[in-house]
Amino acid sequence: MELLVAVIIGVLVSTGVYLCLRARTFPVVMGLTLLSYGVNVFLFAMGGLKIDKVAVVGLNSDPTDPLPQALVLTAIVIGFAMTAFLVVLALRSQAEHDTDHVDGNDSGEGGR
Amino acid sequence: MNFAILVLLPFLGALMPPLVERFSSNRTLLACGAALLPTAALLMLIKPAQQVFAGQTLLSAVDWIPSLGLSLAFRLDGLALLFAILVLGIGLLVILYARYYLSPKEKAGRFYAYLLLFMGAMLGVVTSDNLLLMVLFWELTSLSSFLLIGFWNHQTGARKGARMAMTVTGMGGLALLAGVLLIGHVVGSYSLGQVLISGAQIQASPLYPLILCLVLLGVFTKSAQFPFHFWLPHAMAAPTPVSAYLHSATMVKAGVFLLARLYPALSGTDLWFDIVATAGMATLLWGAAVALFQHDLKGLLAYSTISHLGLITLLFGLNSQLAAVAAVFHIINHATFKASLFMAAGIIDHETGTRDMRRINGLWKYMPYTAVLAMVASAAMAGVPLLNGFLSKEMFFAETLESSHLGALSWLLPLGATLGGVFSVAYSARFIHDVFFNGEPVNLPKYPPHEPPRYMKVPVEILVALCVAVGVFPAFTVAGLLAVAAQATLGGALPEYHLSIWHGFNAPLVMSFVALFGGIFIYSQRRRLFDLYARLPAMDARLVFEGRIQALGRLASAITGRLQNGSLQSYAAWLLTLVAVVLLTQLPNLPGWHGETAMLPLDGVSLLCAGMLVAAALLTTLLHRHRMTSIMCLSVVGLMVSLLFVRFSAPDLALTQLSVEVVTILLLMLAMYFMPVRTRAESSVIRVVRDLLLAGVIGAGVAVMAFLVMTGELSSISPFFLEHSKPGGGGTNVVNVILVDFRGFDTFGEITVLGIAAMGIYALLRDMRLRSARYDALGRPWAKDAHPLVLVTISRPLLPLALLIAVYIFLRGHNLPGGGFVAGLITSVALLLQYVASGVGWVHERMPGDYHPVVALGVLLAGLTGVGSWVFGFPFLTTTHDHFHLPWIGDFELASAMLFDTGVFLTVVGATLLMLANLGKLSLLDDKKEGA
Amino acid sequence: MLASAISLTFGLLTVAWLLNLYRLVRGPTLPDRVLALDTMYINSIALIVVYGIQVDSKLYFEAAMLIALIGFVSTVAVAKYMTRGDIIE
Amino acid sequence: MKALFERCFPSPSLSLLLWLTWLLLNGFSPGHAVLGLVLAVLLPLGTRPFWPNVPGIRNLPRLGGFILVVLWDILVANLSVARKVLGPLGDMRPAFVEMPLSLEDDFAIALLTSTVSLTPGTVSADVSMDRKTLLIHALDVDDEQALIEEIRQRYERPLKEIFQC
Amino acid sequence: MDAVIEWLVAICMVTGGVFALIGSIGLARLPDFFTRLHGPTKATTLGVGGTIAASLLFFSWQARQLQLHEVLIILFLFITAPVSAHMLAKAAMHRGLKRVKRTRGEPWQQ
Amino acid sequence: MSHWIIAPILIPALAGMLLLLEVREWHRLRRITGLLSASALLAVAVLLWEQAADGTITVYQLGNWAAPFGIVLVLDRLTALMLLLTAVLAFPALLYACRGDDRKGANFHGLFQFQLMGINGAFLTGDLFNLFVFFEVLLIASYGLALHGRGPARVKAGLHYVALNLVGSALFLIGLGLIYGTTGTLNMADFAVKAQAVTGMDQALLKVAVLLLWAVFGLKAALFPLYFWLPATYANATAPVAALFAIMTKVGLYAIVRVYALAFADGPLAGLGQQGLWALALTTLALAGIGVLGARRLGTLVAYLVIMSVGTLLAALTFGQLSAAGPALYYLVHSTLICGALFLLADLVARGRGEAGDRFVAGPVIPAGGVLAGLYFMAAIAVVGLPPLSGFIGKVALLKAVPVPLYWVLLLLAGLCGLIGMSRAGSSMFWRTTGPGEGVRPGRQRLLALLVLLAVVPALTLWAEPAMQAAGQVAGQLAQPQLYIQAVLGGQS
Repeated sequence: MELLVAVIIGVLVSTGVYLCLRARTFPVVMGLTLLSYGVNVFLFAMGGLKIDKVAVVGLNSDPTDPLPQALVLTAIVIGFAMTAFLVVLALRSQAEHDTDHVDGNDSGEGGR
Repeated sequence: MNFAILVLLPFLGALMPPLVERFSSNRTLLACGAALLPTAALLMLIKPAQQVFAGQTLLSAVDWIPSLGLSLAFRLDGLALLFAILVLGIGLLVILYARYYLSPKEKAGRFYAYLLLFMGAMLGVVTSDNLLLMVLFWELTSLSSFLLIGFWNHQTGARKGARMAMTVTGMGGLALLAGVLLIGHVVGSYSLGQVLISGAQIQASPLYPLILCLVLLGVFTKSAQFPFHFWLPHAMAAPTPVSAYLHSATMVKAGVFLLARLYPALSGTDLWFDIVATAGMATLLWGAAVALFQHDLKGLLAYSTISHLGLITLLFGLNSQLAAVAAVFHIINHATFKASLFMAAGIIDHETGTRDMRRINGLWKYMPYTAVLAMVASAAMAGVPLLNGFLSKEMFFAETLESSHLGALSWLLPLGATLGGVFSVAYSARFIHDVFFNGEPVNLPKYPPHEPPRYMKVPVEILVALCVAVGVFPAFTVAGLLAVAAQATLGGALPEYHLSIWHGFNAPLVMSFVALFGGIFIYSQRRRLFDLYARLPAMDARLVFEGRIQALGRLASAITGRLQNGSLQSYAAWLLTLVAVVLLTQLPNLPGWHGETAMLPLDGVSLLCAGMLVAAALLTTLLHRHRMTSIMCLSVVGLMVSLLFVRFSAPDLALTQLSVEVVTILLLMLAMYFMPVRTRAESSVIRVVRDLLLAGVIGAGVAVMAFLVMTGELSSISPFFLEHSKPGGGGTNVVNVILVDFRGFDTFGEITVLGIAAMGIYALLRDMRLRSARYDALGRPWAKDAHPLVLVTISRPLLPLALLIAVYIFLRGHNLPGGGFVAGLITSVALLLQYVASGVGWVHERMPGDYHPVVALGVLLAGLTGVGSWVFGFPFLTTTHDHFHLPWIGDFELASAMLFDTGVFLTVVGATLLMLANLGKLSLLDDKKEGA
Repeated sequence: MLASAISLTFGLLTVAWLLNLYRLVRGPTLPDRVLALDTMYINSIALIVVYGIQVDSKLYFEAAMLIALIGFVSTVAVAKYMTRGDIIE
Repeated sequence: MKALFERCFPSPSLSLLLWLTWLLLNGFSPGHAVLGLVLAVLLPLGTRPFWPNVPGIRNLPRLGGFILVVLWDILVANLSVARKVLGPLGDMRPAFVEMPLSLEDDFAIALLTSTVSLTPGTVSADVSMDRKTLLIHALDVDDEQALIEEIRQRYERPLKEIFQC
Repeated sequence: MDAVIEWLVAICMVTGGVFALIGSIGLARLPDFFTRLHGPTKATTLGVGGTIAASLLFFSWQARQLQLHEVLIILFLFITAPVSAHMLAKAAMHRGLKRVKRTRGEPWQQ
Repeated sequence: MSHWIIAPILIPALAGMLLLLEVREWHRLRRITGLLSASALLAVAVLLWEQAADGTITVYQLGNWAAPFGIVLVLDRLTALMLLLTAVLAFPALLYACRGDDRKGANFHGLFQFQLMGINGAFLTGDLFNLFVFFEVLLIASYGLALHGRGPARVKAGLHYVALNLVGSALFLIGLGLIYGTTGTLNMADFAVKAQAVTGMDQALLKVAVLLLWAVFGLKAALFPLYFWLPATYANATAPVAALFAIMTKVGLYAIVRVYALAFADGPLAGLGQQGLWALALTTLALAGIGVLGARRLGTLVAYLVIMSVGTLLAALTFGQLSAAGPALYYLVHSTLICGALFLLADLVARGRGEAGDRFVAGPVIPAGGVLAGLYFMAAIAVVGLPPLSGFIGKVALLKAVPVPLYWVLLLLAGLCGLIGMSRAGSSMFWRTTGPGEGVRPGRQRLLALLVLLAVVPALTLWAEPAMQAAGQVAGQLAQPQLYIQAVLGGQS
């Protein structure tokens, strides 16, 4: 099972990284979303995997590690906020440049 | 009274001219104001001077930054005194001169201020007893000279000259700084007294060559020594008083002053001779030769200055005490005659309107008095007997004859010296003959020229008188000063020397005569030489330098542009490459590929689930150009991740993930309306391969690490949470208790992030205009049914129902999976559904459309809950909880954490709606859309 | 007895899932994909419920309920996007 | 008293639904009964602007009957759909059927479309913008008219009675 | 008694699974979008219904008291599933998706 | 119980929320709120500096949970210094913005306050995950601020900035996860203790984690090869925002220094990643020098100066001895404030030059150009490190503290590049004039803001010794991590 989760994390991170490197805002957004999925699962996995050992007091004698879960929750929320911002920013970029390209294909306005 | 105040006076004096300017526009008054404090300084110098003449070295020190070894330490010995007199004396003359030189419309106040600033800096250099302090003043002279050279900043030449001088001398200054720091490192002190007696220690240090090179770099750039001489002629763009002051008498002398100052510490080695003497000789010859060919009056003087500085440098380089004395002597002499010459040149420029010697001829007729002064000064420059230049030049010739450093090639030195003398006579002759005789003036801008105002000549007269006085009666005039200065330079007993006009008929005298007649001969052949020179490939050092600088700038731009190419991909690739490098270098060192604990058994459903997740992730990637499909696949990934959380005992996460997923899809759909639906492939193969490699390495690395951690043993702080959750936090759902209690501060930050994101998005969306598509992806016009009946009617009763569920999820959160965050998301989804079903207008008729206050209230509530614990004397966010009993209803428990959770709830609702509703409103601004 | 029934149900549901995935990938049109996704969500409800029975825990019920309650919103959003482009107007 | 009741429960059926849901979620206990009641009052009041004119349920027993009928139909018809799905596809006779609506209330129409969709073999594809016609897609139908009649009898009429519209 | 309940639970569950599968088979197998729409909207509802019934029985039996909250899932599903089906049908009609030739009647464009 | 220590987080948070609540169009009230908060922050920062100056380390246990279980805020000298620096920078920046820049877009004041909250939180927190949270707070606020106002260039730069930092955040989480997975703790002090004890596999993984953290902090600090986003972002941001951003790179530096000094100053993992950071810092320094030479706008040039200061500082901090930290901190204060001032100055110049903006081209005469030119001259001297101002002092101190030839060469050459760049900029903007134009005079308030920032230069020059002493004390405390650990964990370890 651990191997399986590791593979999942690997694939999520890989696809996320690959998409982040594409030249338009949309795949970058998708890539970052995938990446954050991968990272969330990674962070979650840091406490070890346990099946049906929900960390509720009194239900299980040997519950799963609750701390990573709390961290992931925070990370999900923050990730959502960030994704939302990026999406709107991508729209703004579309509005200002009339393209969703993020590769440096134009010059002179980069601030140099 | 402390002599160190001397240094302060010019700086204070720099404030005077602007002050005077405020009250009066009288130029004489202004000049007087400028001259006031330097005069005071000069007068104040009398008493310490007597002490110095009596053989004392005056010291004064105030701590400034002891931890750096930088103190405001000053020293007045012979050398410093000599230079102080030069700086102050010539400075005063220059102020007087400038009074008449500057035209009424120029900003004289500013000019004097800069000049006095420079004066102070220069005084600082010569009187510093601390090497760091000296460097400090050293750079200040560069800075103030930048301002002075660039005084006529409307001229391109002035701007460029100023920058060039600043760049070159600044570079030298930095080298000097490094050198001084190294000296300090070797000696253990920056105190000059300490350094001067540690010569042996410095020279024995392995750092000595480096120190020497760095210090000499400073010296050579400042004193315009070959090959750094080129800035000086271009600094002639400065007003002539500046040239007279900085570029003859003082600033360029700072370099040779440093040679003199550090003479005991650094000189005496072969390396010293090799570098200093060679550079000096090269400069002497080059400057002298080129000077002859200048048609610009000031250009000639500039190159002659270079040449004379080379002479002084050469003298110091000879490693002979007598030579050093001669060098000091020549410093004095050069200062007097060259300053007067510059001033004379300035007068000529002033009166004729040009400095071109091809046009200025026969001025003798028009301004004979000035001509006499200039001719005497030129003669001194040429080394004509009975003038001061002759004396030091004789000593110089004698010293070149004495030197035996070059062994069999020792004759080269006197030869070079004589050659330099020859050219020196030649250009002096040109200065005299070409300007004052040689026919009639040609096409002068101001014609006819006449004598300048009376007082403009006074400074020149004084200086020329000094030239003559020293030349005729050296023993009564300069001898005492020279003696103390030389003594201070050498740091010990003086060698035997005689200042007299007549030493008998000896080799130096022969050399002088050779120079004199050779020079006259060469000048007589000038036409041919000018032709020859004109045919030489013109090499303007300024153009070369500027070309270099510009090329450097272009190169820098190119490098910068290549790195900072405006491509997000490439920036991200750099970052990720760094990560990949970290992983590739670190992971192979792992001690194994499996942790200590056994794995959980695999089951089919999980396997399939994982398979679907992987497939969906890959599909998201593969199909990213078909954007909607890609989003669908991403949604599957989200679903599977939620199920994974379910599987591995994290229902809270599953709930959160599921609800976030919905909001994210809504967000993406809103955005897709304005985005292209499909894009073509546009990455090159190489790039794809690179990205695949990066993705593979990072993915694999992260997977391996995850696997190792999961299979490893972990002893963490978590048992504490499990143990204290109920008694300490009052809740059984440990995850939630961590969120609202143990690590409530994280959550506080997290909701703040959400709130800020909403604010930021609102700011971004305001007045954003986007072209929305009028047709769908298939080219059809949009459907007319904006608010489908079924959707509208069903979604409305769903709202209270969803709110009920939200309340349920919220209330149980502390003890069972759920909590404010999920509840908030459910609420927002339910409200968003209303937006989707019935439109913005409809919804905003029924509830306030501004969610800012909701966000604010949410965060505020959470914050105030935290602050509330202060009342009870506990830190921020300390929670409390208690059981309550109500009759009939029964026991229930209230925790202050629930109030905090309410804050979370409100923030989530407010932020999500603020983001999405405003994004949704975007299309309303698009006027092209019909019927909306 | 119950265990094998659970396994059997799991098997049925996962096959169902695979078929959904097939439709999702295959398309051929966007509505097909959305439909497949929607079905996948609904099948997940069943899966979670059965999982709850398997581990004898009611803690996962909310997850299933949440899917039932708000899962359709994304489907609706995509559908609205397809017809109107603008989902909030 | 009645005024108070009406003020507290602008929509008694919704309140009832919420109250029941609350009790379903939490199990019955006096505390939850009270809390549920509070919510059942507060939530409809709070969200009242969001459903301006939902007709009240006038005939509760009829509603119960209607629900049972629907549930039964779902159960039975599912079997037939299953047979059709698994059987040979060539025999299938799908059709778009337009059914004129006699219901006048939006909510009732929505309920009808939902019911049609839930019961196997038919999916309500669209409601005309004038709310007069319902477009139904049927999986396998011989006689459109019979289908329309059946729907009318089984679902539309009861709904009409329940909401009296 | 226990065995009976167990059987009942098992039957409900498997029935649910079967119907869910049938729905998905329909989704995969049926020829055009409109026919596919039928699969998930109802076969799956029954599928979920079956498992929910099993769950109801199981937990009520475990706790020896009626546990009805799972009913809510069905309730919500009944409310929401028709809406999504309806919206998808509208989308499909708007897009003018191909339908099986023998389909009678015309979809709308509005 | 003293709650002052949390005030630097709560004051801006409260102000930010009040600003959200305030009536939209009531600009005056918003300005007053913002300025009040900024001045309160300044006062609190001074207070906290006083508190920390005698060497006490104050620990604030949030939620009354003891470390390492709860989150703690820790106030030591370094933190107090950074808080003070932030407050000193923020007030003039806000003052400047209140002349109209704040009205170029929505929510400026709220975002500004939250930005301060994030920065202060990052400095105060003693918990790694909480550090992440505050990083996100300051980042998301900075995204908003960076995009404040209009213009395609700004949006483009902002997009890069945001996307890169999102990747950075993902890496941060991976690093944090690994740290938790190997040491089982998130508290910095506890981590410092536990990190010494891990062995074998865990140690290897911990190394990766820490290296990832360095990369993430390096991204924030704008280290090669992670700084590329910075010039465009800073140069295109609204001036007061850019000025405030001068502190942002220092947050990354702070994080590196904090974690490094706590856990990797010695022990089995001593010097983890130090070589790499050192090399990257030097490369950054070199490339920043090149960037300064190649810049064609004052804003960009100053942005590169920011990067240059980062390279200078990080090299000094990582060369291997914490003895260099004192001078580095002195330089940090100087460079942060001066770069902030230069951003404001660039804006004033651009306003005065109308169309020509802050590009290095001939432009109209700047109204009241003399004042600006004088200030520019002083600022340039200071930032380039020429005598006699604080830049020179800092540079000398750094050179003395880091006796490495390569560093000397690079630092001096970078100074030369700065000299060339600044003199070119100054001469083309102030001297190469084409005649009168329709530029705007710098208003009194803007000038005041600039002067407040620039006043630090003479102050740091005149009181260089006490400043240097104080910096040395900060560094001294940093070199004794056990004090910090003891204060946080009590007698536990």
